[in-house]
Amino acid sequence: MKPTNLTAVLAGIAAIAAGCASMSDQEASQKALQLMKASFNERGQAKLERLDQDETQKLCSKPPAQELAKEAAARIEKQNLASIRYPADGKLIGDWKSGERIAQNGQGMQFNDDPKRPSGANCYACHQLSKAEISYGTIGPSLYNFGKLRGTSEPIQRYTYGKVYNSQAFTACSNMPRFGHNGILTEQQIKDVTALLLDPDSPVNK
Amino acid sequence: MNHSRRAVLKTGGGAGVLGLLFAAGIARPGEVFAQGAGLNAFAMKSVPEALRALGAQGPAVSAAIQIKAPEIAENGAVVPIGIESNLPGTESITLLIEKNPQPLAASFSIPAGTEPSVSTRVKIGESSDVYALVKADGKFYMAKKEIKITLGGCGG
Amino acid sequence: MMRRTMAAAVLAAGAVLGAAAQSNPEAEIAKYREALAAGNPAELWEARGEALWKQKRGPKAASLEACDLGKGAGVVNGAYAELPRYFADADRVMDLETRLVHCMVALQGLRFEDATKRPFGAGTNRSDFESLAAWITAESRGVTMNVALSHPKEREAYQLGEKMFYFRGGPHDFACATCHAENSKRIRLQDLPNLTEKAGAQLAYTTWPAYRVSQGELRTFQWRLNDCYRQQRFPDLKFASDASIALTAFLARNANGATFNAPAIKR
Amino acid sequence: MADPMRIRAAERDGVVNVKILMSHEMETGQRKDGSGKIVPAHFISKVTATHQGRTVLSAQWGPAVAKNPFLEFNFKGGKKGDRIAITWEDNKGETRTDETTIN
Repeated sequence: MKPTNLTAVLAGIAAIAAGCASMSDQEASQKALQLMKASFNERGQAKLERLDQDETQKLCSKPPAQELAKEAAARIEKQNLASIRYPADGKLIGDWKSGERIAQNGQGMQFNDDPKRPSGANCYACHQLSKAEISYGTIGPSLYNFGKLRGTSEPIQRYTYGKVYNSQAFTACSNMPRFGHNGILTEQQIKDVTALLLDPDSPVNK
Repeated sequence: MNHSRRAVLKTGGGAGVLGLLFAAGIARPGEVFAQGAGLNAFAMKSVPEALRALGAQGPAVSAAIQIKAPEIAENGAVVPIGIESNLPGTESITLLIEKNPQPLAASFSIPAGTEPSVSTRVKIGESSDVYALVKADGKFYMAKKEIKITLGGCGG
Repeated sequence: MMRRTMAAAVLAAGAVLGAAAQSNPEAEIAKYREALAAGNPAELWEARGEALWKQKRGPKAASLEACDLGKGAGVVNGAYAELPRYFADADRVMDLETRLVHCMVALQGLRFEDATKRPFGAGTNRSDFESLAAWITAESRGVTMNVALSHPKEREAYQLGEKMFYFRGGPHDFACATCHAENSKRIRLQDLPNLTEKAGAQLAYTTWPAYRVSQGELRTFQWRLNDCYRQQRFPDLKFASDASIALTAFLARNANGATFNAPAIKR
Repeated sequence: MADPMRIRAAERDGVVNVKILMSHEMETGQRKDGSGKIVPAHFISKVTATHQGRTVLSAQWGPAVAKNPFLEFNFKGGKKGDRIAITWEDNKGETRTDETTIN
């Protein structure tokens, strides 16, 4: 069965289920949020505020089969594009070796993580990058040869930096975290990840 | 179970115990070898040192020893490894993991009537060669296999 | 029988070795998992759980043998395959852990805070819930998943659980759906079940609890949810909370029709 | 006190297959706890398997053997109904023996 079919079936079940409880979709969303607020404990750096969604998160909290309205998608991308802060020094390419370490590191921002230590980007969890690392995920596309295929022109550099900074600026409801926008990575770290993707010496482009 | 012997083991706690046991006349060299590895071999920090402590320098590489293990382990905390010897007169089977801080992991003595094949699970800190050392008819033989340890999950 | 299976597994392993290995990490990982399945330390937890169930404990010095897991007092066989469910005596939908807490309080006279002190174990500090869940779920092995949506509160729990599944939040914008709403995806080398589809939902739900070799611990489905939320960068999901029950209800119900097959063994 | 082992012993064509699961932390002595202190080494250092009183396998282990150890081996000469006993002893001198019947 295709996912879309099943989601439709599930939605059907939910609709029937809702029949006598008669909870509208919006009511259910509100009730779920209340339920969550009562069911999570603040722990370490993870405060309950993390359950407060911004508009992007709210609009993107839907089954994949439920299509996002064109106008909503455009609004998400516009808002997020406006959030991108490019480095004041104009340099977008850092150190790919540091970028590789950031790409391998999955720590940061969990309730058990030390907030004083820099976060990783955990790129390999979802993307293929270098050929040497066989333990990579497939939630995102392969980025092997990312720079080799695209070159390192100014617009490519700006796109790459911007995509890491705020993925939703280019694809509404992308699964990828907004590393700069949400303060997961520092400016220097984003430069280093950009270098990992674009530097001709990086294993990504070998 | 020999109680006086256990008391010595308790106070000794690892390296150097073997000499103590010999001195006390509790363990005979033959007995220790019959049980597989000398205790101090477990404390050694490299494969050559461990082999020396086992009295097994320069073992011959043998195709009659098979290491049954996945080439990639999802997690180094538990890596299943089986060792099978087809050498006649196999007396002991010993497992060493090159990159572990203390390479000697386990040693099994195989009495007559027991098949020269054991399986267990070990911790491997990073991708490493593992060695199976077999003593058969008084001589030492060895086989090698590389095991890759991958990073898993969300990394947290 | 067991020996033959093991021998076959080893033979199969031997045959592939060297040949396709380097080019096929998936096949090697499959072999790794197969070798682990030959002996599942979850059995150690099952044995402890059965003893705990029958042991007289608490201020009332009572065992849990009179606990009603939904199929009548003391009926354990097949009970897990029908949870979460509505319990009239508590006027609430409950999952296994919540129901066990209820019984510890009602039958053994424990205080809620004392009963829920250690939801998850670490090393020799074991969790009674993990041991009890190991044994109770093992008593549903081979049983068909059959979670009902007949009571309005069951339907509400399901609907709210579904909402939670798609809820994006935290600094990483993650929802359950980020990783579990598409087919054939993996994180690092771990396959991710698509929980929005029947097959994926069934495979995932029916293989928890599991002995996690990475931790050397038996982990329950409740732990799975808690730790997913940790990695989603959410706050700490409360043990036996309504949100936890709702999400479990959604995922358990979607597994209906599948044969329950846990405790399993996982990475 | 240590938990019981799970032992399975099955005879087929004169060969007895023995599988053992032991409950033990197998601390390496290199791991740090939450407060940064080294957790002292604590591991099974010796395992002995006997069939009707005769040793059919003995093992010496270091801390690299995985937590909750698994061991499998085969020996000849056992019959259904015979007793198998497994004893482990750890580096702190704790010991445990469990028995099962071959089936």
